Amino acid sequence: MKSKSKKKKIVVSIWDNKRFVVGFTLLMVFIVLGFIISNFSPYDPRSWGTVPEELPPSLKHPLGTTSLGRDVFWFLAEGIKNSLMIGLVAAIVGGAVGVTVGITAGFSGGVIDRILMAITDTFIAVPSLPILILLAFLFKGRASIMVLGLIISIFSWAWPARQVRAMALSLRERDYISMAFFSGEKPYKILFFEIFPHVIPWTIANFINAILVAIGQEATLAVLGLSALEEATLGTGIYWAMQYQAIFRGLWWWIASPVVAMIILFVSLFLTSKGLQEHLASRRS
Amino acid sequence: MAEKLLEINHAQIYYATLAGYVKAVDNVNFDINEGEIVGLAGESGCGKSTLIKSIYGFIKYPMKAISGEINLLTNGNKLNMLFVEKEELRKVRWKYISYVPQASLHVLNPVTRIKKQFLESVKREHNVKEKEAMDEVKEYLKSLGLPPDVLDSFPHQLSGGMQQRVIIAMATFLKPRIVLADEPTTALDVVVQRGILQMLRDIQKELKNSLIIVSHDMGVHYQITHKIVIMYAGKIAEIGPTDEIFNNPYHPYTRLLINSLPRIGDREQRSGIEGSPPNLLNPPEGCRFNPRCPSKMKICEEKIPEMVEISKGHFVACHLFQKNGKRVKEDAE
Amino acid sequence: MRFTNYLVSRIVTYFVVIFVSMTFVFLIPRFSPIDPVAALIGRLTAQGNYMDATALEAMQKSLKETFGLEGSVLEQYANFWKRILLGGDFGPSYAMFPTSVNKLIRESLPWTIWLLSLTTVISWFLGNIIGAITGFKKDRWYSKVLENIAMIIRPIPYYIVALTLILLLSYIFPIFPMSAGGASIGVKPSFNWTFIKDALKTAFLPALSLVIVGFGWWFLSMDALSRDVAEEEFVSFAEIKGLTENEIMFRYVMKNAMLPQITALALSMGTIFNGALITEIMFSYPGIGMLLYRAITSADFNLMMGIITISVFAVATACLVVDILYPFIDPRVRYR
Amino acid sequence: MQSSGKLLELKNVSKIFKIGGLILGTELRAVDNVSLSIDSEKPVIVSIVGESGSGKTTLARMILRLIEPSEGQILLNNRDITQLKKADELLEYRKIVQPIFQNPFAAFNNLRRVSSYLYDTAYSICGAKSKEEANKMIAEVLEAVGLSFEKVVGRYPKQFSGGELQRVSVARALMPRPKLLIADEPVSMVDASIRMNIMNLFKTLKDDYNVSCLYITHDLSTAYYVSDFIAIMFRGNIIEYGPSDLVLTQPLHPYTELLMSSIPRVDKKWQEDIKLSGIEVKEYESTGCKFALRCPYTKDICKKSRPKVIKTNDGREVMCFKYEGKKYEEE
Amino acid sequence: MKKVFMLMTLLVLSFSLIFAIQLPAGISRSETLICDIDGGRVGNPNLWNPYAPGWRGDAGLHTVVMEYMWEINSQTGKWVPLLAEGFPEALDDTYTKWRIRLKEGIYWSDGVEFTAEDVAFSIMMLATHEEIPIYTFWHGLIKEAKAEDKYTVYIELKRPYAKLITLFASVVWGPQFKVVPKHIWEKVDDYAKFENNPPVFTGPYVLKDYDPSGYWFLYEKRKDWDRSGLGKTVGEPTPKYILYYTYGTEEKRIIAAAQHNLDQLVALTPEGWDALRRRDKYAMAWYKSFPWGWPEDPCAKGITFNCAKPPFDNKLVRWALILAIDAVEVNKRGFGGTVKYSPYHIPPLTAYKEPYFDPLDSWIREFSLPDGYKPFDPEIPVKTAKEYAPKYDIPTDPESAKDMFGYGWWKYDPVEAEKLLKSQGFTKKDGKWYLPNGEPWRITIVGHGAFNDSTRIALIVADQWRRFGIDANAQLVEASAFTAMHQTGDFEVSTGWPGCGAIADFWSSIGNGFHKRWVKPIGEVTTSNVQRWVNDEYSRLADEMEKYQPTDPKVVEIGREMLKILIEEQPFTPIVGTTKIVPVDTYYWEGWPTFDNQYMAPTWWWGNFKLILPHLKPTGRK
Repeated sequence: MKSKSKKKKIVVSIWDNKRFVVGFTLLMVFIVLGFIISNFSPYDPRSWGTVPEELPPSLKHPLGTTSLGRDVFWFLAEGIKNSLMIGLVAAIVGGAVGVTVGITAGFSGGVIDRILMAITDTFIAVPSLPILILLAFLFKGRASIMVLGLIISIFSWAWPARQVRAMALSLRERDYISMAFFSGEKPYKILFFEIFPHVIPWTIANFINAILVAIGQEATLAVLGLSALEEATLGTGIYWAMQYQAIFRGLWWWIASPVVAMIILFVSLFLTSKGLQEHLASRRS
Repeated sequence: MAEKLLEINHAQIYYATLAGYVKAVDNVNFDINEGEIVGLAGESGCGKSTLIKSIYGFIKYPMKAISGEINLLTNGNKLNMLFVEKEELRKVRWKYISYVPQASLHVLNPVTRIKKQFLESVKREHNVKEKEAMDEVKEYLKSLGLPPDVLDSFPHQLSGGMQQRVIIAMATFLKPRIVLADEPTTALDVVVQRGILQMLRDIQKELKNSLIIVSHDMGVHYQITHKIVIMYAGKIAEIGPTDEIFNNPYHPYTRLLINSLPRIGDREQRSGIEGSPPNLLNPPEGCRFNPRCPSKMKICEEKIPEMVEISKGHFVACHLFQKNGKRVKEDAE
Repeated sequence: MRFTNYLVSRIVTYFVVIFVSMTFVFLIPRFSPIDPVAALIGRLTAQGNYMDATALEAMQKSLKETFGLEGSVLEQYANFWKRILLGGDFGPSYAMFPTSVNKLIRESLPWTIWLLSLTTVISWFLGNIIGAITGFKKDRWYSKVLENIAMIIRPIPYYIVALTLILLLSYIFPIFPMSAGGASIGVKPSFNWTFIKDALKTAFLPALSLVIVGFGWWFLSMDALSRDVAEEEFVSFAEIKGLTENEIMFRYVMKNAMLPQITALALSMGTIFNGALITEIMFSYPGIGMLLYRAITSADFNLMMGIITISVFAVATACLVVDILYPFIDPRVRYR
Repeated sequence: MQSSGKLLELKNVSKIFKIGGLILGTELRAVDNVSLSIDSEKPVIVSIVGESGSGKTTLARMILRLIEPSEGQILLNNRDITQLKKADELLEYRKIVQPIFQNPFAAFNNLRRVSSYLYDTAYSICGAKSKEEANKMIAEVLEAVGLSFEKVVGRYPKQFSGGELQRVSVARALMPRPKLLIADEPVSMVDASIRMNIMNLFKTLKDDYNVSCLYITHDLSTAYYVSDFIAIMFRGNIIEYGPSDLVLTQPLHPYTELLMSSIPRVDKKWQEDIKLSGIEVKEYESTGCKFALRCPYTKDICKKSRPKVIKTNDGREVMCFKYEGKKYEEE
Repeated sequence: MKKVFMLMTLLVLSFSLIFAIQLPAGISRSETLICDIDGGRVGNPNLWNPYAPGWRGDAGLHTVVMEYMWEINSQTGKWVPLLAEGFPEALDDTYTKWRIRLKEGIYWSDGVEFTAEDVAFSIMMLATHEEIPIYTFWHGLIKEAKAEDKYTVYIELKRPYAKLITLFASVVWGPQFKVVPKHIWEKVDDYAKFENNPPVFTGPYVLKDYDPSGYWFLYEKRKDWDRSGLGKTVGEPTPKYILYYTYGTEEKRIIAAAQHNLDQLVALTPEGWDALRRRDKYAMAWYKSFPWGWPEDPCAKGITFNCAKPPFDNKLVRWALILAIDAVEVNKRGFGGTVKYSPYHIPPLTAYKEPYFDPLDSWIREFSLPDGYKPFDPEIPVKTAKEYAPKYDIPTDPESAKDMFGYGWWKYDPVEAEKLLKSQGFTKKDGKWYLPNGEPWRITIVGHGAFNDSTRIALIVADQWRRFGIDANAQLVEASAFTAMHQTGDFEVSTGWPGCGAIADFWSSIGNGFHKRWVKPIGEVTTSNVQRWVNDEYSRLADEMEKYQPTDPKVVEIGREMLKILIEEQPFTPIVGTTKIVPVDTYYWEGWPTFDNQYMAPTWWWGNFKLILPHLKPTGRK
């Protein structure tokens, strides 16, 4: 029973975490599919009528084709890329703004804190969906993937900001922050090297969660016909299938593909985030 | 002759880590008799908390009982607390043996009033109506000098000392034969600490049971225990009556430890023990104290010293002492 | 003394947040390319309502006058606050002129509130109870199964869940005949058994869909919270005391893990006033979500402001209530 | 102009925290009108002893500028430390005052190498110009605390034992050759067997490096062992101050007496039982002597008004009515 | 486990017996006609005042409760006098004095007789009450309206207006003028706020009950239905009850129809119809088979250019873009091949065949661009027919193809398009087009997000232009934004439908509507001619056309010339006509108008729906 390993293993490997391994592997499959494989698409996934319509899955078209003459597989690959992009943009912008606002408010205190928190609370109090719809109007012209991500990010920073602020408030009291000050560290260095690393585990989990939420929000906008409908995303994939009554007309591969992809993508992100959190928690203790 | 309540034979309790087992308690033996106050002393990581948890059968992953026995002797029954069914354990807990955890503000359920927390373990045993049980509880608290209105409070409304006293009251209400107290006063103020120790001692006097106290503070042991078990790195270094340990310590570790304690009114230069306790993943061969021991001999690195009884009830595990209690060599003082 | 200070500053924040939110919401649509008169004209022409260009032009002018949209944005803004502060009046709806916004909200809100508060509470309870069990007994097989199910259900786009339910329970097995509205034909909203029975039946499918989705969310968070609480010292102490697993689970783990969930519940109760747009669309359920959506798509500024104001008030009030009452719920918390 | 003389001077310093429950919550005077000074002539070790909640840590944090005093002034070399705002003033401040925290594992960021703090201090505060210079400085202070350069550099906090890490902490604080160390419970997290090694270090620093030290602790035995002066704090007040020999062997204040009798000493067993009460919390709000509710010598006046600080002939200060108007003169 | 499963199955089976929609006691399903509500849920179901801006007539009010002076038979384009007797009589050459005769023996549903007083009152109400949205126009037009006798109305105008009947007669959906009962309305103070609940009109049905949430409306046949305009003119409407009910999404409407709980649907997508047809053997559309839908909707769908924005102000650029559109693909992808091509700027209706399409056919075939290129392709319908013939067994001869798919459309000729663009200074590099000023050419096509046809055309055309090398994308916006962007000229290209018309006289739609007088600078609001197209000759012809009554043959003559200008200029380009798939479920009711029985058009959502009601027959199914 005794472990024979003589070497001390100080760092517990993240690869020992089953959830993370499963989630991350799935996620990598999606990333490879979306960001690498999708570039080899033989057809422009946005174009209509590049392949014969309404074919069930076959070797030539692994996930069948749609009534619009698109190949479901290649559309899906592109859709995964775009959905991930929307999620990334929203998560990066939302996360960056949230962390910045939260840390600034938490460490400045006083008037700055009050003003920032009032703004933050405003974004929490205002219902997001109607404003998103209105903003979709405002960004007239090109509702590109980027713009969509940005629009969604407008409401993705407020909660993180609040949480980061709470964390900053408690971090402010930590001894090692004082220690860094008394070691003559510059304030910006304290921010980046002392405080930020401690917010990172949370930031990563929040980041993944934000990606998840943004992808879901895009899908909601899509079902209302407010997404970038001519782009390929998971949301528009579902939108078109619904528009063309894929369920009723027995074109199950058309509707099932984006839905299943979405579920797997979510599960992979969820597991990655959970695994990461568990791992970081075990490292801290 | 006082009745034996607990016997510990070759207890081995390890912690499972990814790097291997941490041998927190390694081959420990001693008995506890009725009416005794026993102190478990030692530095952090010496295994005293592990041992006392094991006595209570509170063994949770990554803690693991490897072998040996810790027998709870109740009315002629033996119950090996190291390997016991959950149900069996539940039956003896709080009734025959109680556990007072380290003083902390997180021991009591923060969202439930003390009253309920008191009753939930009591009612099961007494099988009486809540009102009657309450009266009894109030009476008991009074006898311990606690105001009965604490029962209506939430834990956070009480000071740490008061919470600890409530916990002790809970743990002793059913008159258990053995009370285990794991660092019961750490982090409490000295005045409160004294009060709590007195309380534990008074209860013990009243119930004539045995009390085992774990503490890293030698002063605590000096003040209330009858017998001290000095642990070092998962093993017992020395066991003996309290006064003898303080006046005439045998084991070099005990001696250095006691010498290092500052005394008020005595400004004499004192020094600590050099080095630090070993890593229990890979403890040193032989005597585990040998890397820090000023009287180290060759044998100390080779052979694990056995426990020898030097005088009645005074045992030591050190190669300096032979079976007959004679000193092998005089070490440089 | 301290509490009063806290209360005053908290209430000031409350009003500031509401004021800023309302200003924000007031301005956004006015900078969008939407216009209530155009929307109305658009609807008429889209319908094919035959109208001579001259007549159309004339109508555009008179509608603008009727709607009171001739002043500057600032004047409209001042008007908006005047109306609200003087009588809580949001004015007439543009798209459904002359019906007043207050009346439209009054008619939609009860349906929304009853459906959403019911489903929120049900899914909250289910999620919390089951989440506490699986979080505390995390190594049991059923915990793992449940967690995986919840993990998979949560990402399914809501409308797919809704559509599946409709197909399954209204079409393939027509247990719940498809209907629209909050009650069957001829059944009028009133406090009697017939209506309640009918309303329950009608609301069953939308409620079920919301509970399924809501359950996953509450379940996953409760599961995580319980796992954390299970590590706490007082849980170990409960075990030390010799309590049974179930006693520990309900009295210790659940009771403590529940606290953040109560806050979250209060906040969800605040967001109820946003309605549930997709639910209302999918199940043709009357409610505030659809009303708001229509207000936006038809640029019905007054209606939009009316509903969003209520929603902002509700969320801000929920936050306020949580902040003020939380110390009552959690005895440990004190005001900062 | 008494420009010389005082290294650190606390003038009627108070700190008011706003904490409290729903309705009953009030202001809490964690530190209440405290005056204290440390001479700059001769290095001394001053212990501030008190129970948890006595305000001793708050006091330390104020001196370290981690929180601002609500009332009163803290002067360092006759300059009010709350007025220090500019970067060079702060640098100067850090050259004079350095902290040592209670838990070394909390004081070092466990994601950073321990030595990075030493290098930071060397470059930023001690003005090291080159790596060699910094290395030299570091090696020197590490040696002073009994550690080797090789053993410390490049390692993470987790790779040290608590005692070692605390010694690194002391070494770091020593680098700028400060005049004053603020050590907040530096050994309470350290095992008894090595506690004395660190305590001895402070003595050495005082004698060899001329460093004064404000030693904040709840442990009377070590305070006695190490310090020249002792201040006993109770509920925000310094109720007794004086040379440690006198204060701990012949306590004046009834609270000090109680404290003395409660220590689990290893040379004298407790005699009669003491009584504990459940009224601790109310003591903060008392307008009279805060110890009055528990004091065996309580008189009516104790409950009504606050006693004044009385200076004794043997250089002690005590805050108790018992000594008012007696042979001691008022301040 | 097995037992549980059995029990569940039993439970499911027992429940599945509840199939039919639940109707209130005393109302049997077989006597009830269930109709779809065009606009879905009615937000303000209490409002029954047709002059309130927020009024919704599509839940039965204007189809079965209200009656218009003249309804239109949307299949033949002929007016049917309902409340009026004959047509308006012009009393002078300048069309300023008119007389209208009314039918006798018509009563309001509350029993009061309908007379000329009511009509005169209604007209004067519009002309004198500012709060009514159409007041300004009527005020500027009407000098006086009075009852000459009980059944004769005399109208005097402030200015000549030859098209008077179009104000009173339903042309497409319903007319501006809705006659109201004087004895009720004369007591009203504020006509904009009046709810008119319950509604009193002359129609054969009265409101029985409605959902306060606006999901359903139940109407009952008047006992004295024979005193309604419909009863007097056509006969007894068959259903005893009419239930207007909205199920919501297309999926739900399909399910409802398949379960025989919806007798008539306003519009389905081709795919939705495909789904319904496979599930419901009783479901039926205009054609028995492909292309199913009714192709006579009065608005052609296509793309609108903003002629005030370069480079769309250049007609050759517009032509180039048109030649880069593949109409066959638009039809196929967007509509499953079910729509008619529409090269003319009026919809491809049967009613326009004789006055316009046939006479212009040879002209359009020979029409050429300035460089001599002949863009028209008359072969497109045959090609389309041939494509679908194998699947649906439809005739492929030119005449049948023309009936089914229209006269043809413009060639899909990217080569010619490229030539045209290059002649205008555009350049193409690496397959991408650049504007004459060297910038990459990007076009945003604005589509109406709530209109399927508009959405699909926008996306398909954007796709085709991208293939052609233009960085085109489609932006779908909501109704209000769509209209507002058009009105202010804040768009480049959109998928609108300005080319509407149902009667030979298209003056009120594209005639007056494309007059240069409506053109305003970009940023200012205009309600007509949103394409901001200025053409003096066209405007002159429109003014000329205004001078004739709709029935005057001169109107058609001028109209042909106007169409020629439009074709040459292409300020907007219709691509396809609108085929409405408006199926019925014949489980309970039959006798619906179809291609084989064209007594009316299947325009359920128009006011003229009431004309169908007497033709319906119950099937007797329970």
